Amino acid sequence: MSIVCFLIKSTSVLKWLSIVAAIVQLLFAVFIIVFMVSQDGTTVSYVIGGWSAPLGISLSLNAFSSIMLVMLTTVSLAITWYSATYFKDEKEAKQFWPLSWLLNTALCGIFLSGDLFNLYVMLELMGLAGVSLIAISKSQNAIKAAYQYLVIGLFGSLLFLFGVALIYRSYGVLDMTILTDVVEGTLISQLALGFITVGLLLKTALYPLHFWLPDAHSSAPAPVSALLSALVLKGTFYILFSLWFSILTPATTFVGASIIGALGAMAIIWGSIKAFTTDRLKLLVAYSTIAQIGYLFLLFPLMYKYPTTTFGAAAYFIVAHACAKAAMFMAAGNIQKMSGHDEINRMSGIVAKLPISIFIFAIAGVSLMGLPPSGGFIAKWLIFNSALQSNQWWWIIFIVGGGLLSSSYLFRVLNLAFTAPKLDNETEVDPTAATGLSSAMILAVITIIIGLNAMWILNIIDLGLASATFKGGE
Amino acid sequence: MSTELTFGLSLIFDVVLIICIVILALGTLFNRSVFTSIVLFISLGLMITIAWVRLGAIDVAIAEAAIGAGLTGALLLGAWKRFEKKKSQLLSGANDD
Amino acid sequence: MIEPFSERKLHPILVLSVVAVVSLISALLIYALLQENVHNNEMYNLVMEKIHLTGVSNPVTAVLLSFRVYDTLLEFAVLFCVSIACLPYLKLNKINIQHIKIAHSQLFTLVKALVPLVILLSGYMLWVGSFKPGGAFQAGALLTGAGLLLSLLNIEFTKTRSLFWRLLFSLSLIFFLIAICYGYFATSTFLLFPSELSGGIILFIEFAATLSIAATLYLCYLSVRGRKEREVGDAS
Amino acid sequence: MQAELYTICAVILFALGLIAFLVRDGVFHKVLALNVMGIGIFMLFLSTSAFYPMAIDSVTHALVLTGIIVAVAGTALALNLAAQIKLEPLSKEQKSCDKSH
Repeated sequence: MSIVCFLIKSTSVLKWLSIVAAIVQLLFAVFIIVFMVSQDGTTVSYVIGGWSAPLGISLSLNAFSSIMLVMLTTVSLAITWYSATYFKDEKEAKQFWPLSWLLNTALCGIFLSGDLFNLYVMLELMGLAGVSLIAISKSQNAIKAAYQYLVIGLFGSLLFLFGVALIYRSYGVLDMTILTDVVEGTLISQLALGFITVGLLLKTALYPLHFWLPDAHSSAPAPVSALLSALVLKGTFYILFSLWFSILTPATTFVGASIIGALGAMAIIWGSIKAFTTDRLKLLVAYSTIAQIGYLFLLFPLMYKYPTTTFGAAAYFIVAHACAKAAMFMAAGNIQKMSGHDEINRMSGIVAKLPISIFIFAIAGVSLMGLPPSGGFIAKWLIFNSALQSNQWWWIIFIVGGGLLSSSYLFRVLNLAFTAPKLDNETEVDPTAATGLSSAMILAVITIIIGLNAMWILNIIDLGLASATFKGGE
Repeated sequence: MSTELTFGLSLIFDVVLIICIVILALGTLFNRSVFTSIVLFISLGLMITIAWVRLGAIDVAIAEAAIGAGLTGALLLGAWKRFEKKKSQLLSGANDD
Repeated sequence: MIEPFSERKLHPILVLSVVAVVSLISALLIYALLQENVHNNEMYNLVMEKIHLTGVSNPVTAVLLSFRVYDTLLEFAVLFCVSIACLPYLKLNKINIQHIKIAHSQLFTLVKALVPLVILLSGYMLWVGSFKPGGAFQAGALLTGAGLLLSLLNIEFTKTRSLFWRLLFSLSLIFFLIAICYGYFATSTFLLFPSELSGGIILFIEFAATLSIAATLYLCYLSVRGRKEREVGDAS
Repeated sequence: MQAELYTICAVILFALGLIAFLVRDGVFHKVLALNVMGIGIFMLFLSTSAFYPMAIDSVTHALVLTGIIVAVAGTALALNLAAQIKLEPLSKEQKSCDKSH
């Protein structure tokens, strides 16, 4: 289905072609989700090339992945629209379009894939495309960050592949649907899961393994940072999440899940503090990504004990964060382009000059903090709920504390932006460098809309839950 | 008798091969000189090719000989040469990159 | 931050603990691996059962280009991605061939004899891939080897930025798409080729793949190595 | 017996690559460590299929071939990026230190 659509675009170069293609892709994804609802959320698989599962590769689609696909296509359409105006340099643009489509292909493939080795190839494709995207500006900082990201990414995917090799050795299959039935909680499966988990945590930048993220995300051009932060991390998280809770479930342990949850909690605190002390806007947004990723991993122990609510919370949080973070990076990119810098201390009074950017930044910030009318609020509320229901109240401290911390660092920026500028460090704004923010605006509005219409996503998730049985829990 | 002998001989061959591979890997990875490491890596690639043949994977062996040992080695050597040139330029104070 | 060109001074205790942890894990792994049973090789029977449908008799080629063709397609996407990433770093130098011939006459004769041989061999590899060990990857790598031999002599293909080269990098994907479209119309299944023609189609894709792989890897080599010295004496 | 031997070798190679990746820092050693890890993984795949010498599973061979190409692509990109990084004159002493070894 959608594969045919996203394959063709990998060689397309012109931006208008890309925008049209992105719209087509979005329509495809909407079609998929409608199809999903009509199927009552059961897992659908599509056999590629007519060679059925253990021999060939099959695609599989469930409620979770269809939501991810819609999120991916929406956000990438917005980013496509934005980057059409962002890249002024001919050479950069020439490189950007094919690479971003390759990245898009890889992400679609990850959400659809039903085969472990295929996931590895997708991961590599995603990693290499991401690396090349970071490096397109060719500044020394960008190249260094890209090099570091590449080495870490290769290492992470090799660990993943090692886990896959161990699994193949024991069970002789790579197809995930078949694997679900045959996998057992043996030592080998546990070790394999351990390798896979460490590899993917490295790529998703959970707390002690996050060190590469700030450099990579802040030195890339804004649309690329938005892509990486909003979508790429979600791709690896999606793999990890579905491996833990629907495929290799017999090999998981509560202790392991709790360790990951604890690391997530540390990530919230550490990322927020770092975001508060940094003096660059894009770095701030990157550190806030680390903190937000922490929330997602906080869900692991909750998911283990109480999957029903937590599952919805995870999907909801991913969507809300993706929209908010993409909008935020676009706004930050606009501020950087127009004022020529992104130092927070020199931003006082910038609201008079760039009202729209700051407005978008504020709305996205509201969602990240988890204030009421936004999607972030619902997501945090759901996490809160499942923490209560699974009797693990101690995680609530981190949820609330993290919300407070994130509001403190976001208000720091907004506060400065709204205060009157001092004369000596007033920022010059270059109106010719303006970039199309309409799409960022739309994303910001979406974060509010999904806050007001939460039932829509939750219904699809419930459909998925009704048909899927989770093996985790007691 | 003779099958046992060939079995024993092939086992000895495998053991020797594996020891060679491990020693070469050690030499490649824990060596101060970059050039020595690269050369050792290329010879490691050739040993690995033999191992693939022993494991019955002829296709992989051909690819490994051509890509793993040959191309990766050429890439590494090319990059190393460039790096050395840059370094010597830096040391002599020339700055024309 | 990982510094690419300097070694950190790590504390010996840290190094020792890394070594200890890794060897502990690997000891556990070896123990677990030796204790546990290996899967029951069902895949082999499946491959052997279905192989006559693919039009090739080399099982590896059958798996690569028929059963798991989706992986292969994505792999070409990976190569394509690398070629896009490497293109802008390319700096080429124009060398006078006549001049080299005089300076390195022995090397020149050697290369002159070897290059056609290697190209011939890679063609053979490509063709033989459908029933014996061999195939597009090996052929592509050999072809790159021919390119490397030439670059030893400073004979390099210039104008790498031109459309022709771009086309070459994406050739495998383009041919793949043509084959997919054809296969879709013929069998109405995504990535399935009609079985009587599939041997031919696989060869068709492999041919394009060989050229793309060779072009991409050659480009990688050139851009990694960078510009050579002007003096011919430096060439060896 | 043969398959078990190669399995052990595979784990050893992977472990060596892992240690080297964590301990060593230069571009070349990082890339070499990644490659050795890759070889370990491929050996694990191939030794798996060598458990049945009469009926060798060719799926693993295809997987390894794909893996080799992807590994080369990664190596090439890593070296390419590293080659673009300018050396900093500040680290001159370090460089001369390296050279004397």
